[in-house]
Amino acid sequence: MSRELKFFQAVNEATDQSMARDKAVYTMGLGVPDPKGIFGTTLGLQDKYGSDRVMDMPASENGMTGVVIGSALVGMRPIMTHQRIDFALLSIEQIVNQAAKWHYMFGGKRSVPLVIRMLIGRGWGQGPQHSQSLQAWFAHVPGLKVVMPVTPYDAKGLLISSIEDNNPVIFIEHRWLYNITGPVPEKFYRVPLGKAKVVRKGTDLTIVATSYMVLEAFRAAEILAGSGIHAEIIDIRTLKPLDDSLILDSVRKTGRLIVADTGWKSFGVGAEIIARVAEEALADLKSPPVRVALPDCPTPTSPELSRYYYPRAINIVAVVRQMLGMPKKKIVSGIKDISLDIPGDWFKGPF
Amino acid sequence: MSRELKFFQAVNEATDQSMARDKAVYTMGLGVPDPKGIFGTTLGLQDKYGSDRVMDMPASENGMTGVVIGSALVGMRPIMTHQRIDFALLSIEQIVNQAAKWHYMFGGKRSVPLVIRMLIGRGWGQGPQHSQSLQAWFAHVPGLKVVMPVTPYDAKGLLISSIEDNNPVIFIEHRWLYNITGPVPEKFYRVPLGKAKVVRKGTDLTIVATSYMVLEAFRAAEILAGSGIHAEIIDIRTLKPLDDSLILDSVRKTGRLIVADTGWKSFGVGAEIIARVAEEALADLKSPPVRVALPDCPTPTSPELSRYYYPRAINIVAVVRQMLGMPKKKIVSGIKDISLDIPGDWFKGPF
Amino acid sequence: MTPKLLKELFYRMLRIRMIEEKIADLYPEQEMRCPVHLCIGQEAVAVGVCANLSRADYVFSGHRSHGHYLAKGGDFKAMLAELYGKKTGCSEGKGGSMHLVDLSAGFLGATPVVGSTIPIAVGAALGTMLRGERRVTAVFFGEAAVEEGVFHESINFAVLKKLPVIFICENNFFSVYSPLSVRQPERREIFKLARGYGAPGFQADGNDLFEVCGLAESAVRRAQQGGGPTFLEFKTYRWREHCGPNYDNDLGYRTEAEFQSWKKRCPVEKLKKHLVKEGIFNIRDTEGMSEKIQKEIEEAIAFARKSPFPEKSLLMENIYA
Amino acid sequence: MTPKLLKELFYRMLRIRMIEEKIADLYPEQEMRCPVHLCIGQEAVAVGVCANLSRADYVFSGHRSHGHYLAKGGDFKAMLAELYGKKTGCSEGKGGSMHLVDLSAGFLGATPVVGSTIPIAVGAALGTMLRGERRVTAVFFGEAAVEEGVFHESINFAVLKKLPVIFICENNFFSVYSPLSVRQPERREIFKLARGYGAPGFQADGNDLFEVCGLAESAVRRAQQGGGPTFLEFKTYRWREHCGPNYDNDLGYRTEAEFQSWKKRCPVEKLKKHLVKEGIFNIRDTEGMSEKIQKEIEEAIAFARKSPFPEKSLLMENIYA
Ligand SMILES: Cc1ncc(C[n+]2csc(CCOP(=O)(O)OP(=O)(O)O)c2C)c(N)n1
Ligand SMILES: Cc1ncc(C[n+]2csc(CCOP(=O)(O)OP(=O)(O)O)c2C)c(N)n1
Ligand SMILES: [Mg+2]
Ligand SMILES: [Mg+2]
Repeated sequence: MSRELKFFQAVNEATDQSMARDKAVYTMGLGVPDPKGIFGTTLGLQDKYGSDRVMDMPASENGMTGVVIGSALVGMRPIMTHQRIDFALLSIEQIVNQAAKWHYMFGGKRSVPLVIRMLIGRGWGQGPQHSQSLQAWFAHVPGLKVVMPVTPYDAKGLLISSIEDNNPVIFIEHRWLYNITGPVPEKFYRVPLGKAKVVRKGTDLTIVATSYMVLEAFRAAEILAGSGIHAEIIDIRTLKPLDDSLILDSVRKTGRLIVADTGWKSFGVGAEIIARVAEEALADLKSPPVRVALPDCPTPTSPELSRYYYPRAINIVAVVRQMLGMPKKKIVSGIKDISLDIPGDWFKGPF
Repeated sequence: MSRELKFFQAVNEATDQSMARDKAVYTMGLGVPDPKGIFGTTLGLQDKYGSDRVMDMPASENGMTGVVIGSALVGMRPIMTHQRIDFALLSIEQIVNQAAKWHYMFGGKRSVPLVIRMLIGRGWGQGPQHSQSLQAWFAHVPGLKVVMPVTPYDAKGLLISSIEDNNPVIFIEHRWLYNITGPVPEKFYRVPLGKAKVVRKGTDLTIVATSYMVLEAFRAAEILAGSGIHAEIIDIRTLKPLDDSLILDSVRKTGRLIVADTGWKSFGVGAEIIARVAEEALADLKSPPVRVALPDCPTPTSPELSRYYYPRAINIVAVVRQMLGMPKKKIVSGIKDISLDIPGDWFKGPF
Repeated sequence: MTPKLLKELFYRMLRIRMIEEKIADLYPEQEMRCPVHLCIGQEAVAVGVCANLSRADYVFSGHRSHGHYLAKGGDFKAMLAELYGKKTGCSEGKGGSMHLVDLSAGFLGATPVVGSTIPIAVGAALGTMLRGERRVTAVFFGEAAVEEGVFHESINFAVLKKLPVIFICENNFFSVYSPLSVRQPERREIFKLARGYGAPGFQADGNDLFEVCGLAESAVRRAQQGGGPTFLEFKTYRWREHCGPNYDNDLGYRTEAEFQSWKKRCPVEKLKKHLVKEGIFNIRDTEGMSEKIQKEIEEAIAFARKSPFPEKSLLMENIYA
Repeated sequence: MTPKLLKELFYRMLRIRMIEEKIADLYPEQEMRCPVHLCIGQEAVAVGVCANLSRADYVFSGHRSHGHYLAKGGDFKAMLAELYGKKTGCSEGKGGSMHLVDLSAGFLGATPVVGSTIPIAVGAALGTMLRGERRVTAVFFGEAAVEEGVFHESINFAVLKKLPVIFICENNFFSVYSPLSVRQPERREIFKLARGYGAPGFQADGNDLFEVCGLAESAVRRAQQGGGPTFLEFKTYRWREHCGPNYDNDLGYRTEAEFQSWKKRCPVEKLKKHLVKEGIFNIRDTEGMSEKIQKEIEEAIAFARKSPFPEKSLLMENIYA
């Protein structure tokens, strides 16, 4: 029987195995070698590979991003980690103007093999500046790749592929996935970038989801199954390049589309996916597509407001019922209300 | 008969009149008081209002953005100018984490009345780092407003409204619009934010366009009119808040939608507009909507490549003909090919 | 300083200490559902600097702002309610511990992105100057903030424009669990960085109220007299874990011995001893103070607990002004 | 320096001067359709620094990079073709004047966002150190780049890790048309900023090849011996307009007199006079040099002109590696 790991352990193992195989791989980020090791994802690495390959850094996100880019230009394969996407906003110029364009603007002379891990914070009052989910931004920029794993299996396989990729890859991890458990082979293996996955087969509608919202989609599908509705769920996994053929095939089959994303609704991931479906499969749509995403407001800190801010399974269910013209009814998600501002009892704050 | 001004003069006059009316208004930016005055948009202002209210600044985009934010918190109404959006990427953290959220995250205690003018460079080999058109990014962020004027009339009226607005407004000006001429009243007047405009009435299809693409849409409409096709053109003017009711009304009437934007196609403006139409007016769509936007690659510098990079009227026409099932045919735009990397003969480079 | 003032400053330090410790006690109840960065051990900097500011002066801070907010006169009830996520909080519950504000006290705001309020404070100083006001603006930040480029952009501009702003760096040697040795050059004194810009830069013991007051007073005077910005570095020490209510010396990123040596230099005890020695007050006075503060704290807790949560409609309010 | 070397260095300076002037002459033909930032008047810095670097060493630059590219040994034909937007350009026409590269010469790249190649150069130095290579990395930038926070983040890290990197600041007093007085504190010497970080910082006349060589040589040695980074500030002057082929003193942002005074201190003439005085060569030698360079330039122009433009298919190529 196969070994099980938690998501954070899978990230750690992918980094560990990649560093063991290739001396060019090194990792850097605020707190990477500290006792908490980025929620366990970098624990033990410095003991194993030394402080040259597992580095802490000054609180200089912009400069240090330029530094890892420069090192990548001369043959290194850096993995940079930011504890929140919000902090990485300081380094946008280096990511977008330099890393994303280097290969193209110099006619392919060099490329920037770089993985930038960014965490999405949620819950326990992370609030307006520790919770942003800006994957749509990075996916808008040519030259970047954008990856959002959900399962421990994919976390390991996709991170390994990202580290081996010769381009800048924005690898986005959701804090609420860190403790989920799943089968993860000991061996070194790859999950290809650019491939979405049908994680639950269904016939009545298609739910395309990103990151943590895949779990909410699953919960919704369970509830819907109770009323005989069979939702097909697609885990996007890679936002750029986007695997729209899989999405189109599914929608052509079900005729109905819901996009569940961890980011803001307007100008977000849902818009792109709906647009591609409208462009390519308009005739197959039996009903208007719907986005389940964050309302267009900053993240409130109060737990009471976050319950209204973050959409969950019951919201997806409500959307589906309306889409299918079913009567409104009170839906219970079966998950303790505490999960409104924490993912589960294992999460006690403060971060 | 009414007075005509060029676009850059209209921007200048709006700033001038706003500063004359309100002592709290001041402007700052690299080169703002210099002999070129940001392509003429700030010329003469320092002589009139002094170096306290018309300031140059160090090449410190991030810090200076924090500075204008701080001044806005204590009662000033700053106008900050960046000669390219690309340079403003250094200040994303201040714009997105601080300015956009300040009012909300402190429970409405204060707000940040701030206008950040950003220019989109194009042509004459502006290349990968002097040409980005990232309006979709800013429109994704709650708390920001995003304005993109096209006519000199709107440039003045919308800038005045932006300066009077109590929120951070990203005011995006396209370099190729600077020399267009149009009627501009001498008086101080406002064009409200959040209102799109039907700038050409039509019945066969709707072209929703942003910034400079509105002009290309016009050229396309002219060509199409020759074949008896009547395109309705909507100038979005404000991307956030987005005036979708006007767009929906038009599409419900024409049943066909093309979105022409100055930015990259994927995860861009077109996606959002198509998504909203698919959500609200799916049944009215007679044919799949289409995006006319930049291909997903960095901006090439060579004039020869830029001719393939930037979509123009003839591309819009081709899309329309295909949408209407008309036979392919060679289309001549009537505009000298030189306009591929410069807007017209008045533009001699280097910037 | 007059005995009366000294008593008052001691009271303020004791009050911050007792409030922070109470928060630490209550935090495990899981009712304050937001990250908290306690300033226990660093009270003298907050009190010493703010003692030299008037209510009209402005203060900005970062993630570890409770002490600064309270020292500047921020409403304690509103702060605690904010930690509880209540509508009566200073930010209506939308900000939490990392986003405190009290306009009436001149505490314009604290936000937790390291270094990001520094240019905003400089901008506030520019604004007051442009408006012809005679206010001074002070900004508190940790020693990691000087690693952010924006700090340099800010001080360069402040010196260029001779702005009435004071940069206060609380050097507690750590950024979360990362020691200075992995972040800044050895033997490179932080206050000397400031001098490189032409800003007067000084360093002192942040656990000694008198040293803090001394430097703060001259910095405020310089700002008021048009002498421009001053940079002050205060060495101090964070007692509790970086974020949260517990002690974390067991993690091994710093030694128990180092912690104990700093604990011996407790700023509150140090001042107390001095005042008693000088006969400015006796232990009984301090007990009276404790009781008074205890009562205030109990009231604030009751207030925060019974306050309502923000209702759903507030979610989409105040996005735009 | 041997007479032979001095002749060679003079040749390199003259070559850069003649190439830049030729570009200025041809630019009005409107065939080089990209912004160009000429370095006429600043040739000694590029040549003096690169004279102390080996081909294996790395160089990065910014928007005004022609001189640095050529001095490091970058292919001139490929550079000119790049300005003409041709497929044979060093960046296949995708970059233009502001994006030069020649890997075989160790010129890893120039990009025009002010200050942004500084951390990248520091990162290259880190990379070479991690790989156990003995290369030195040098980065050229103007005095406005030190106003960007990223410069500070970069030098802080370079000193922290003792990286083999050299920061070369060409202080020509202007950022486009903006004088230092509106950007940096009065009497605040830029090279002293570097010292605040614990990096050796020096200043010299950038129009004097000998001074440049002297400082560059010791900086390179320090880097090679593990002594870490060095910051060099060279005062010099841009003769032509900020961007483009013309003179722009008529704009009034600087005086004709100031320009003339710097023109008198022309780095090429200065070196020439010296070499003639020292009898290292006579005017005839220099004429021979000019002819040789003239010929090379004509060939490069012919090459660039007759080279094909990149075909349509290249638009979507090399987006990803
Ligand atoms: C830009 C940014 N990077 C990283 C973080 C995560 N973070 C929160 S507090 C902190 C430590 C800051 O250390 P210091 O400035 O010395 O303040 P202290 O906590 O010691 O009081 C860090 C790195 C952040 N909030 N912002
Ligand atoms: C971040 C950024 N801001 C503004 C610009 C516009 N710009 C291009 S060159 C330049 C002047 C830079 O001056 P300096 O660094 O002294 O170099 P010089 O032109 O004098 O050689 C500016 C401001 C830019 N390219 N990047
Ligand atoms: Mg600290
Ligand atoms: Mg300069």
